[in-house]
Amino acid sequence: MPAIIQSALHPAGPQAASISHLWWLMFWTCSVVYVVVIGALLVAIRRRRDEGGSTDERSLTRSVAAATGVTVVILFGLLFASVATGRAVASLGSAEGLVIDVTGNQWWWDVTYENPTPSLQVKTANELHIPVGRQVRIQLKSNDVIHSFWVPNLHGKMDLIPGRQTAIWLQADTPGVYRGQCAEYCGLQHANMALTVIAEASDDFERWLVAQRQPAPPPASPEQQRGLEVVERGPCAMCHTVVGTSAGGRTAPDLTHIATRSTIAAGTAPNTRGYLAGWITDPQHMKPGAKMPSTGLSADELQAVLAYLETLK
Amino acid sequence: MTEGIADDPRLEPSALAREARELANTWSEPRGFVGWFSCVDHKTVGVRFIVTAFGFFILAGLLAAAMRLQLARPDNTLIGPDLYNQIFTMHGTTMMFLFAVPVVLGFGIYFVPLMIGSRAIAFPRLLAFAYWMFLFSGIFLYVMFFLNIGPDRGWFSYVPLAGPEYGIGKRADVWAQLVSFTETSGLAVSVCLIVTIFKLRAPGMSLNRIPLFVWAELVTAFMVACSMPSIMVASGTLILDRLVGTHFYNHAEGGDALLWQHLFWFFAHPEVYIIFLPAQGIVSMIIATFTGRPVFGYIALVLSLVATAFIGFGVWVHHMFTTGLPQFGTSFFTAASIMIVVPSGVQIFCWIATLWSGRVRFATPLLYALGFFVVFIMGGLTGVMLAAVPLDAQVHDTFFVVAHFHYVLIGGSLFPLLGGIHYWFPKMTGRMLSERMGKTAFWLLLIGFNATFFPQHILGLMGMPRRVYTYPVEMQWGALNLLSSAGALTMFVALSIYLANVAISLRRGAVAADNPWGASTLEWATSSPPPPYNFVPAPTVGGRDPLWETRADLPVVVGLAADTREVLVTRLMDAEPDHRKEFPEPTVWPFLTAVAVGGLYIGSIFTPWAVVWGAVPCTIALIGWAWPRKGNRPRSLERQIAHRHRTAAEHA
Amino acid sequence: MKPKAIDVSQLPMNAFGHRSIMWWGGASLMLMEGAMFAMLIVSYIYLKGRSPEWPPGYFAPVLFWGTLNTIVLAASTIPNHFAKAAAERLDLRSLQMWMCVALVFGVAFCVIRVFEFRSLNVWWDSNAYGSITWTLLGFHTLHLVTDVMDSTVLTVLLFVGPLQESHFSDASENALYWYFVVIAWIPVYAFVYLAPRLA
Amino acid sequence: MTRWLALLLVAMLPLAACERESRRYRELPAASSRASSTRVSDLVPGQPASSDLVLSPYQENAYGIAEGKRLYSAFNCNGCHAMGGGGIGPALMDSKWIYGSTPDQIYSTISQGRPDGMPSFGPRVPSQQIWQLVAYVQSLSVQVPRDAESGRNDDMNARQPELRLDRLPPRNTGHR
Repeated sequence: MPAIIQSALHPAGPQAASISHLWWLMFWTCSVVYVVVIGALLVAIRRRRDEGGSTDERSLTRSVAAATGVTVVILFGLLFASVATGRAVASLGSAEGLVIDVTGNQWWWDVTYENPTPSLQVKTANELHIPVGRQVRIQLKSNDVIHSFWVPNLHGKMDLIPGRQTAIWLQADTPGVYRGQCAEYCGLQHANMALTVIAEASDDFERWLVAQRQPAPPPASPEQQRGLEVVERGPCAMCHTVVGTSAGGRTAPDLTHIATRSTIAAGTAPNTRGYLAGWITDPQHMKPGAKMPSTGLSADELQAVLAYLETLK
Repeated sequence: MTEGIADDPRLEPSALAREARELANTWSEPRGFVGWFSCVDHKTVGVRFIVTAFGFFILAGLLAAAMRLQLARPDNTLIGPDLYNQIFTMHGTTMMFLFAVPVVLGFGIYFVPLMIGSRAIAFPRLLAFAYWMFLFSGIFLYVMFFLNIGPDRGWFSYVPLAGPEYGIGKRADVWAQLVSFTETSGLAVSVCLIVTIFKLRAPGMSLNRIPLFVWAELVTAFMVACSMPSIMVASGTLILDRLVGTHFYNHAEGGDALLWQHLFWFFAHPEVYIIFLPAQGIVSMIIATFTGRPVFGYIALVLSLVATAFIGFGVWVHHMFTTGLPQFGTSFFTAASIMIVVPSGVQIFCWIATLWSGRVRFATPLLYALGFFVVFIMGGLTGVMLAAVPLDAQVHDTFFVVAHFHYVLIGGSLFPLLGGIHYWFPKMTGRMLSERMGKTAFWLLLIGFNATFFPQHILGLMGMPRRVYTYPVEMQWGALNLLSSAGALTMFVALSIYLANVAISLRRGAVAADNPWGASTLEWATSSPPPPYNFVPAPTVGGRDPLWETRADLPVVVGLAADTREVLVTRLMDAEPDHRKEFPEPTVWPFLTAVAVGGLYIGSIFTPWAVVWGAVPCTIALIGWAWPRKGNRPRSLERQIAHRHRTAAEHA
Repeated sequence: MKPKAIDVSQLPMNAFGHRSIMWWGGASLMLMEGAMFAMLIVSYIYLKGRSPEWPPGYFAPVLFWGTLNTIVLAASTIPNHFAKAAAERLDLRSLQMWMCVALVFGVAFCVIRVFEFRSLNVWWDSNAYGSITWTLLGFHTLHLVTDVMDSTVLTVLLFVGPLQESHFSDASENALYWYFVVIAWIPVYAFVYLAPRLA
Repeated sequence: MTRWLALLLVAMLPLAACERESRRYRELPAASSRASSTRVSDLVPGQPASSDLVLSPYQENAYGIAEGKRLYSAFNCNGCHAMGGGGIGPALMDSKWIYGSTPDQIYSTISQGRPDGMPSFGPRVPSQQIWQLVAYVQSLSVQVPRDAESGRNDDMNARQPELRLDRLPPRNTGHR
């Protein structure tokens, strides 16, 4: 795991960068103001009163008026800075940007890479791949309650509101893995609704995109075959889709390429065979309240399913 | 001012003593079980408000401790998500609706009539009703919590999460009805305060001589009156959506989730100022007293109170910067939210000027006032940051915001309130609080507070969102969270010491004089604790600081009947005596009315018909309330009519 | 030297209008109720703005009953005015009479209100338009009913109850509150009946 | 005597509340396995179901009923039964029930399927979810406490909203 995975203080793109400039401006200004005011307060209470302590009111009035004036000036400066930054951030974004639809669900992210020809669309979940140095337009919708899309290293947050369509422009300048997480309270598992953004060189990205367009590979070994049968005839298919098989459920993450993802259950656990086994047998232990039920698979059914899922690259 | 006659026989010490005895027995509260429920004295009710509110403060504090315990280390499994959600909702709801607002209003209820030299508060029965509603609301909420029906949708109950489809069970309804309860109470109190301050001031206390605390309470009462209707509408429509299937918040049928946020924040942002304007009033009182000089810039302070109130209604959208509203609109609200700092700044400068030019006495109340500066100013500055749309987009709904509003609310409201208790405890109980324990508690609280909440700024910037019941270890938030939890522990210890101080001093505290701090306002002119009739003879006022001016040439009021609860009503602007009003006796009806209304509210969680058959007992109770015990002497009525004819004749 | 004394024993025991605390109580109450009406109307405008057509998918309410009620309400201000005047003259007889007349109007209004609800052409749970319309009308009805009850109690009191001179100012405040209910009706009528037609 | 009963009732209210509000994520031991072992109810027309010993684990639990409602549309039950109003499949809101209306009968209807169209979901849906569906289906025909029922959905209200329908408690009939 890289040291910085989710922080507004380590911008990796133009949007986050200009916001962090504003942050540091505000931080230093406010620190100075704070020190000055508290300093004045300390002097006021500590100064020795032997000269009678009777300061004439007029000079007080003057200093209070002056202080107020300075305050107003500083505030106008900050106001200007904030509005300017706002415009700068809003002006980023370009016509030939990449468009990604992200739909919020309790408690996972449904990701679709738009394409005019439906067969070229790519569906995945809880993980975005974006090309470095290219503006990306994230279009946000929600299927249930209000969520908020937030990848602090790339940009501020934007809410996903049922019945509304919002959008946000991102760009990553340095390749890397940036973690994001739902920032609007959305119920039981608000805490475990994370997503990963993988920024990579654009040819890597294209390669990934092409790979994601492929249907699931056919099972190679009899065990994988058995796993596929369980997936299709068993409980999985009621909610999950595996393109190229008869599993076509729409209410849970698309599993066609699950083996390529780094986490399961929206960032709750790393995507390893062990965790996956635990998740399938008893999801409610790992993520209480998640919509995935305990499937009651028998031990060999479970092994077969795991074997099959590992082939979904 | 109407010229007084010198050496009136009614001012002979013996006569005054006699009058005092008679007044005492006229204004005394009934004893016994029923009497306890029928009390209408603003001092008793005020104390009840304050004590009850602090009771809920303790409960909410314990909930906060539970949360800090859960977050102390990553991947903690001490508290599950369901309970955790209930806990943070209960904490927020309790602190906002059951502690902060009632306690500041409670101080107003107790001290406003004393500070303006009145015998009573206007509409004492309404006040009693307000208290019972408040008490029932809290009991109701916590009973529900222990029955596992505690609200779990956040104190803001955003739809659709709190709506009929996703707000499962009755928890969200409990929240909505709790709001109805407390708002009813708050609105009733604000009526009492507004009318008292407008019409019951001592002769001579013209508008420009009202103590700053009273001004703060007046502005607050108006803010309550203008903002709480908004949340009444919000919670009402939420209940309707959940109970009878209306579509206010259903986007598929023309409703809109953002309508809720507008209605809620149009109340909830002014709420913040409702909570902290009275606290600023307390700071003004304390600073004036412990610098031995009138607060510098009275007019400026009053104007900035009013300005804060006005701007406070124009900033609510800064809670919705991440909902994708058009940019132009947001920058307007940015401007408003940044400019609201100016009045607060003016106040702070005026106070510093006061300290600069006065002779400072470092008693515990002043320490709390200074703590207010240290903490609140930082909260204000982070507030400026949050007003900036781009920055808000990063830190909104993170622990940065949690830190910010705890600096504002604890710094801006709790510190002054604790100071205010130290300041007024002698007046309320007749005993002094221990300075030593007071100072220990203060310093512990200051340290603990900063240890708890300062790290949360950093956590927010490091990407930790609010309202998460756990966080993975690899996020590296563990250390700061642990520090924060340790700070919470320190705060717990500090507040326990404070509480112990109160408990001990109640019995063994040094007996307090009438005016132990040498303060300037009228509440210190009467005995500690004040008698049920507050003053005899009723005072008049010649300036802003009555007790610091030579009172010898100030006339006093005589001629108010001592055998009935007569109160002098004065004119709005110049407070010239206008007429006498006979105030109602204590009665149990407000209590019964509160029971009936409470029944209606609770019933309507389960069935809309509760509104229909619940209305019957309410009506009965209100009739019982309105029905006069005794017709007052027809003679006086004739006198009255005769008087009118006489005046009419004079005019002709 | 002993302080001088201001003797207030000759001041009246009762006052009308903005001199009395009852008036200020009533005024604060109206401020709050007014704010609530305002909030509901703002919500109405907001929802109207969100919807492409208005009223969405339903016929606008039938004008007849609502308009009739408006007339009744306007007429009711006459007895209300005389009742207020009588109260401030401390003239018990005519106060009693005019209170009764005003009550008749109030009751008539409540009865017609039932037909109003039935002529709205939409249910509260049909869509957001229906919800806000029913709520707006319902909220005004709530004020109506409470004020009618209030007046009833006061009238009965004036006939049988132990009399206090404060009852006269109560009666005058009650009349004032009725004016508030009447004035509040104007925007409610405009939005419930006219807004769906203008759109 | 009656007083004691009243007290007992009052004492039970909280328990009812707790049961209504509890969020049960895990499966109940009563409903643990996927391959259902519930017996098929005998299909003698006109005769009331012989036994209703199995009680529905979620029928007083708001969370379970709400989950059932979610699954009802997630598994596309509306496809045939519409919003309980019927269509290809029989209505679930009216009072006529073909294969019995006791929880265990509803359970086996879902899990084993029925002739003429009702597929068997037993192998595909974990029994916990079947029981949640059972609870929701019961709520469609007012067999659950009112205060545990779920409210309207945040979507188009197709016809007369559930809240205003006077739904009759079901009786079993052998034929449509």
